[in-house]
Amino acid sequence: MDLGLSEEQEMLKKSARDFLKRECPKQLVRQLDESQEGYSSELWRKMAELGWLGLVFPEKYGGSGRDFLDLAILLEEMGYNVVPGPFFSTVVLGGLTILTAGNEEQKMEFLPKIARGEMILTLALTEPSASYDAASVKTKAVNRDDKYGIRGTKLFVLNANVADYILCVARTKETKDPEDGITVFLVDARSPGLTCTLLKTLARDKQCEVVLDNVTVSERSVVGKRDEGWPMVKDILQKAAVAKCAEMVGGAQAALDMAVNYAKERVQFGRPIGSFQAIQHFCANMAMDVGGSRFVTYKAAWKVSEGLPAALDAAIAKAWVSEAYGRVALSAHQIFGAIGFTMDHDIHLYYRQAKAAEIVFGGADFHRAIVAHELGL
Amino acid sequence: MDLGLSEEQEMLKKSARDFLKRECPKQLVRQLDESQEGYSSELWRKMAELGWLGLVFPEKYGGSGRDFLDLAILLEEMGYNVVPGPFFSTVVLGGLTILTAGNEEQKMEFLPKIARGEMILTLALTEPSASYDAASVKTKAVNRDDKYGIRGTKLFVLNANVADYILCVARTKETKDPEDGITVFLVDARSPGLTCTLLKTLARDKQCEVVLDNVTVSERSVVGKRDEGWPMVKDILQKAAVAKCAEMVGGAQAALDMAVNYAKERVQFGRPIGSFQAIQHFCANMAMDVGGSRFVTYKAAWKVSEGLPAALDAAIAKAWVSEAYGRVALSAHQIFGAIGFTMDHDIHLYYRQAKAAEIVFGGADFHRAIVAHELGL
Amino acid sequence: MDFTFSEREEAFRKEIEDFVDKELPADWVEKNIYWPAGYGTLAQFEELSPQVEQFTRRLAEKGWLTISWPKEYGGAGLSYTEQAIFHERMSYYRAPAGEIATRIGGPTIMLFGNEEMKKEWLPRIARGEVRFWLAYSEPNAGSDLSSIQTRAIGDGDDLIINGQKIWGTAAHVSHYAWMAVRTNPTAPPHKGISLVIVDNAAPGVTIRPMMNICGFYSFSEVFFDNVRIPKRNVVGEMNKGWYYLMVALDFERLAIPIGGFRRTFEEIVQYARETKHNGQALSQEPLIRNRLANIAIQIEIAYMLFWQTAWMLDRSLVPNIEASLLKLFTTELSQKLANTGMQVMGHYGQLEGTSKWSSLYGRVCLGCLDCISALVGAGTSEIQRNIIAMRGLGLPPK
Amino acid sequence: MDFTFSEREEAFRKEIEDFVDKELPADWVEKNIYWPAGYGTLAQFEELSPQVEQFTRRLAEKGWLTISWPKEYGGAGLSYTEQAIFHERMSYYRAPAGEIATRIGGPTIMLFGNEEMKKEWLPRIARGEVRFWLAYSEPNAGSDLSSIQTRAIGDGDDLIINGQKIWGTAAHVSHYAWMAVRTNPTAPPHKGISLVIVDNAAPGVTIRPMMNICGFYSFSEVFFDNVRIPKRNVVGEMNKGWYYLMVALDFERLAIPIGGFRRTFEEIVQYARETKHNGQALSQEPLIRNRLANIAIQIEIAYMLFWQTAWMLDRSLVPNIEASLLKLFTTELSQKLANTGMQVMGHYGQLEGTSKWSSLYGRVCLGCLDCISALVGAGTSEIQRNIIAMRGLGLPPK
Repeated sequence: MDLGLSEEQEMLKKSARDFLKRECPKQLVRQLDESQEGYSSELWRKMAELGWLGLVFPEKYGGSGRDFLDLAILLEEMGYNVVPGPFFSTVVLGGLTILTAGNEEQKMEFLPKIARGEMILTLALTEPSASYDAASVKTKAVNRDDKYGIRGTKLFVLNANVADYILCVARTKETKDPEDGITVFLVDARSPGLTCTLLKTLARDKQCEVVLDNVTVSERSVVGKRDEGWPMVKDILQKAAVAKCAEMVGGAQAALDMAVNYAKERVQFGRPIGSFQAIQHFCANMAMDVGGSRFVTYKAAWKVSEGLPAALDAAIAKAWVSEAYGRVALSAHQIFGAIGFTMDHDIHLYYRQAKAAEIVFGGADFHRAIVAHELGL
Repeated sequence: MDLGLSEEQEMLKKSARDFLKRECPKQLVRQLDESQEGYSSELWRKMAELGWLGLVFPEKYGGSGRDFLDLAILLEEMGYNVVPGPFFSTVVLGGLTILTAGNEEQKMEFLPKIARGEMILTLALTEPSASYDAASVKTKAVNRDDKYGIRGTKLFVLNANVADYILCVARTKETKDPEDGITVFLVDARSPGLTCTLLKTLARDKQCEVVLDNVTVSERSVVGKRDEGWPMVKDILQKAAVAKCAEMVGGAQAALDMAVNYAKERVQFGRPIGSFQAIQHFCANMAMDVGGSRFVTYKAAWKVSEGLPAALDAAIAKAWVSEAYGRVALSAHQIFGAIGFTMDHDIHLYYRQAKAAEIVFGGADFHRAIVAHELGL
Repeated sequence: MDFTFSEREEAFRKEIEDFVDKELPADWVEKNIYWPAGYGTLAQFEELSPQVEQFTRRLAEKGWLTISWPKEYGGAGLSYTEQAIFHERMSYYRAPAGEIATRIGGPTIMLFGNEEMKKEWLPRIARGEVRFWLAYSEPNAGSDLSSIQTRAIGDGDDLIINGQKIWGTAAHVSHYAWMAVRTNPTAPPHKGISLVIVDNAAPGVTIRPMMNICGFYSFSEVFFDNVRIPKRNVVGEMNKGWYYLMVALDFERLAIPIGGFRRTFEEIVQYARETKHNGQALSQEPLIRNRLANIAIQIEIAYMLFWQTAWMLDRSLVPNIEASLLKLFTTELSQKLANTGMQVMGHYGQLEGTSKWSSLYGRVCLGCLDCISALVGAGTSEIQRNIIAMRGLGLPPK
Repeated sequence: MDFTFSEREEAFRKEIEDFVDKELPADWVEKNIYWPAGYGTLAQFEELSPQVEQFTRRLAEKGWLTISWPKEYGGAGLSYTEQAIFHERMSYYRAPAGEIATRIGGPTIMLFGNEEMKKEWLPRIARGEVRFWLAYSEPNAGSDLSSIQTRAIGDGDDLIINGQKIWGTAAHVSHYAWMAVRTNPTAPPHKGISLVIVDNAAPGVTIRPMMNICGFYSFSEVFFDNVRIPKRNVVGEMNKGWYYLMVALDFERLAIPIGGFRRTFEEIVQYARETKHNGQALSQEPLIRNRLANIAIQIEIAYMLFWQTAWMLDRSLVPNIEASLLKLFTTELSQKLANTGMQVMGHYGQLEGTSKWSSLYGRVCLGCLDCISALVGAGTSEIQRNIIAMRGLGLPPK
């Protein structure tokens, strides 16, 4: 067993923390959160220069050939700094999918551009049912000649407002088994018939409604095998859940650090509030939640990295961390009191992220059901 | 609205607390818990003399004509003192059922004897499925001439080991609707074919296995209408759940009182442990649980008393109080520390009762399901 | 015992409902996004002002704006149970029903103010013409109020005030500060505090509204720079402010938005009933049923504590522990309700009310934020637990 | 990172399993009713003594009784990860695997004892010939150990001890007290304490076993009335006992019955799978699935904290916060596991093991009681939280 970070990972972690602290101050976070686009093209360019956008792509696609665990460590730091932007949707939802399931041509076309910061991607999976099961995919792609016409409404699509391409999950065949007949398409976001509307959300995280009104795509845009896309979607979802956990662990750690520092400094009744047992126990419970979350996340990330079956570990991590981050962020709010309730304070940025992260890619109950299933219950 | 006890109720409450403190010291509780019979015939006789056993029976049946709410107040005090014995099974499960659903002859035969302390009753409902739904009643009563032969196994029957008569819920007809075809019989506990075996339980509360091997009873022993017994059983269960809540509220209050007193006296680190914020917050949460439990219980008891539909209120009370009492008893244990873990200490008597009470007549999830149903979900 | 209301009480409830039905704007349910027990969206009552103004005037005409006041001062002279019925109904409809002046200022003046002060203030408050904001907290005096530093120094017939207040809800849309100041710096912290009324428009008062995380300007930083007020604006006796402040805590006992919990819960239940997933309503899912039932039960418990508090007050009993339990319980319930709402609504729970896809006017999204203010405002839950332990259960402070 | 075990570690695990398979009595699973993290049924290891004696002898022969000791003292000289593997497996099978002498006494003597003491005690402990009980707590010194009052006064080559100890697990079936006594009553509380070894059979020692709520004699009141011990029984230096005691806390870091959680959980899952209600297995009910999954997740988290602690120790890192979190987490998990077991089993969960109707040998019934001891024994959860907050997070004590 080796539960430590490698030297390279430590370096990545440290440089990410330093870079983000410097280049993505909370002032910028706040500004981006309130903007329409939700990201800074300058920061995006710098992230590309640091090799973050192509971190997990092999060198021949312009990447650095690092693994998923490295990506998780980077995401942890991004969560620590609540970095806004389409990194997650581009690299995790888009890039990893193409890398895993795309053909050589698609990889050559998309991955280098992603790595260079020239292309933003996202995944359009959920629809008005807001669920993550195959039966909920109602968007239809109808085959005509060597083209497809896609029709349907995708909802809660992350960063679609700035995406160049959207991986769109659609139904290409109706059978009894809802998992059969699903195909994933790479859709140009500027295609005629595609309209994208920004939704205003709790986390201000640029989720969109994407309406596809007979959007035409070619056969070449199919990622993976036609009609057999569901296992691929499940794989994306699993990776996304684990990646999201890494982000959450970082956010929870930050919320804990902020609260502990405040508790040491803030004086009431003539002593630091951190000397009151109630606050101490709050902090201890927060530490418990952070400490408990980190290694189940790493284990799941490691399994994904190693290509081992990770269904159980991913579900364990997402089920637990979803709720743990929320508890930590809320406790932090309670420690900060009224000052934390102001828009100018930073802690609500974490609370909002915690709430959004709790739901996306399936909430705690959803993942507990997977855990039960995986345990053979 | 009137949320206070009447003068008579205050008197009942106070005299019950004084009497039980005097006549049922914890030494006796412990002794009875460890005994086979689980009750003291002397205490039983005194309770009869005080009119407790016939409290809710009309005067013509030898009772005092008080109502169910009065009974709840008495049960609260019995719970406060964790009084062992067949009071609950005799008065609530047996007496109230005969009073509500029995014919005049049965009332005249049984109720005065109960009131005089000459007869112990119980209800045999649950079977090895340990559930409270009609489908779980598999015990069969087969009609031959004007007699019935009952065959089946009843489990978790309270105080059957000392009961004179057992109200036995049996199936007399097989139809599609499991609630149709259920009949309740008054079975002499000394009937040939009936064997009773004491089960050793957490609460040491004398639950029994009752095996009926073709036990013969006459038509006269039917309580209520043949085949139409289920609504009656549901009614008993509802009353029993509310009565049990009253007992639990008393127990929780006692556990709180004991813990608070100890926290005021026990000194560690040079100060009473009750001055530590962690202990204070423990106690505040306990007070919350006790305070929250009492009036939902009273409301349900009042509805039963008034003959109003009480399904929702009974389920609310049982769902909440079941868990609240357990939390209170466990917190009390944490405050007492090691001393509370000794058999000689009193607090475990409450914890055991809390655990048993949580389950009997349906646990919290069972009753939350009823609440959901009653809310039209 | 009797858990029913008297005929008179039932009639009163009906009267309130008729009133609300007639006077509350039809689009109120859409426009008002108040979350039970939250403070973050309260200022909205003021921002929707023409509507609120009119409704408030009508309330004042009924004497309901000052429902807890005796008749001689322009109140309704009702029992506590009737007041509770009023608060329950008004909060159910999320209707404005008074603020600091009517709930705290007026009653305190009635108890401790001299005749002059009563004459000057009570009628205006009762008519809904003046609004107070609560100027207690300071940057370094939050939970520990006794350590306030804002000074008031006598100068002839006046007092001159210097210092800073913070967190007073709706200061920027009120007329006067109901304010605690230090008037004797050498006395023990509790014995040198006075209560004063300060005009927001007085020279030297600078109000800087702060945006809260719900996006509203609910509270402000307020600076007092040599602000001069007449000594007749001192409430009661000098240096007795701490005592008045403690007494005033009791006036808030029934000002719990109990009906808001029921209303919001009903809306979430309705959502669960109407939202189908793969042909099955959400309300049929066992986990959701279990969680909704759990909330329903806790709302019922809160109601019981609420009626019990009113009933005790009507009998001149002191509901010390009951009122604290009620406060603590509803505070935490506010957060549980938001959480459960989010579990039921999932992705939809995150949408703000402006979105075409949002349900329940985005209440749950905002509620998720606003419930935080319930946990930290008006005495944190931690402070409530301290109170219950020490005042209610008699545990030692040291 | 790598979450797999090395070949050597895997082989070691296999060796342990083979050993347990061969040496542990076949009826052990029925007879042993140990609940993970509980203290109340520990004494059962001693009461089943012929079997335990033999198993312990075999453990000693393997060097596994003192698995954490270096080889020179008769230990196995294994890595912390290997020790962790050993503890995990042994606790999974609920097998006896050492006690105070092997876990605390021996390692402390190794670190701080003089050569004479090492020679006298270490070989006997390693062979499993002597058993210690922990004589720290006193009636008025529970959480606050530094306030112990039991006195030891020098008398020539001896010390004379007077006082009372309490809560030492299995005192009545052990040979020696591993004991904290006050040797300098005028020094500050922490600086006047010494560690000594006292023979249970010494004149003046009276052991009065107390029955715990699980029905076992797990702990005792022990009275010391002019008990004379040789000064060579003082461990290390006089008056440094408090320091030794603090250091010894670290020896317990991996002594967490982590495998017991998994085992008991597996048994409950098995029960849920096999128990049908109206034709449907309990394990199909959504609420039960949700709760069992929740426990499974928490067991996994505990495992992660466990391996992480071992891994840090192997790298000479100090797992201060991790070890405290592990302790706190497993302590509370013990109670959650019992609760969930009860929810799954309902009425059957209440049955003691002797009943013909009982399942899982009545484990859940007893576990419901024994898990209380986890919450209050060996530093309450409150104390653990204090430690995490102050040592781990650096929050100020005052």
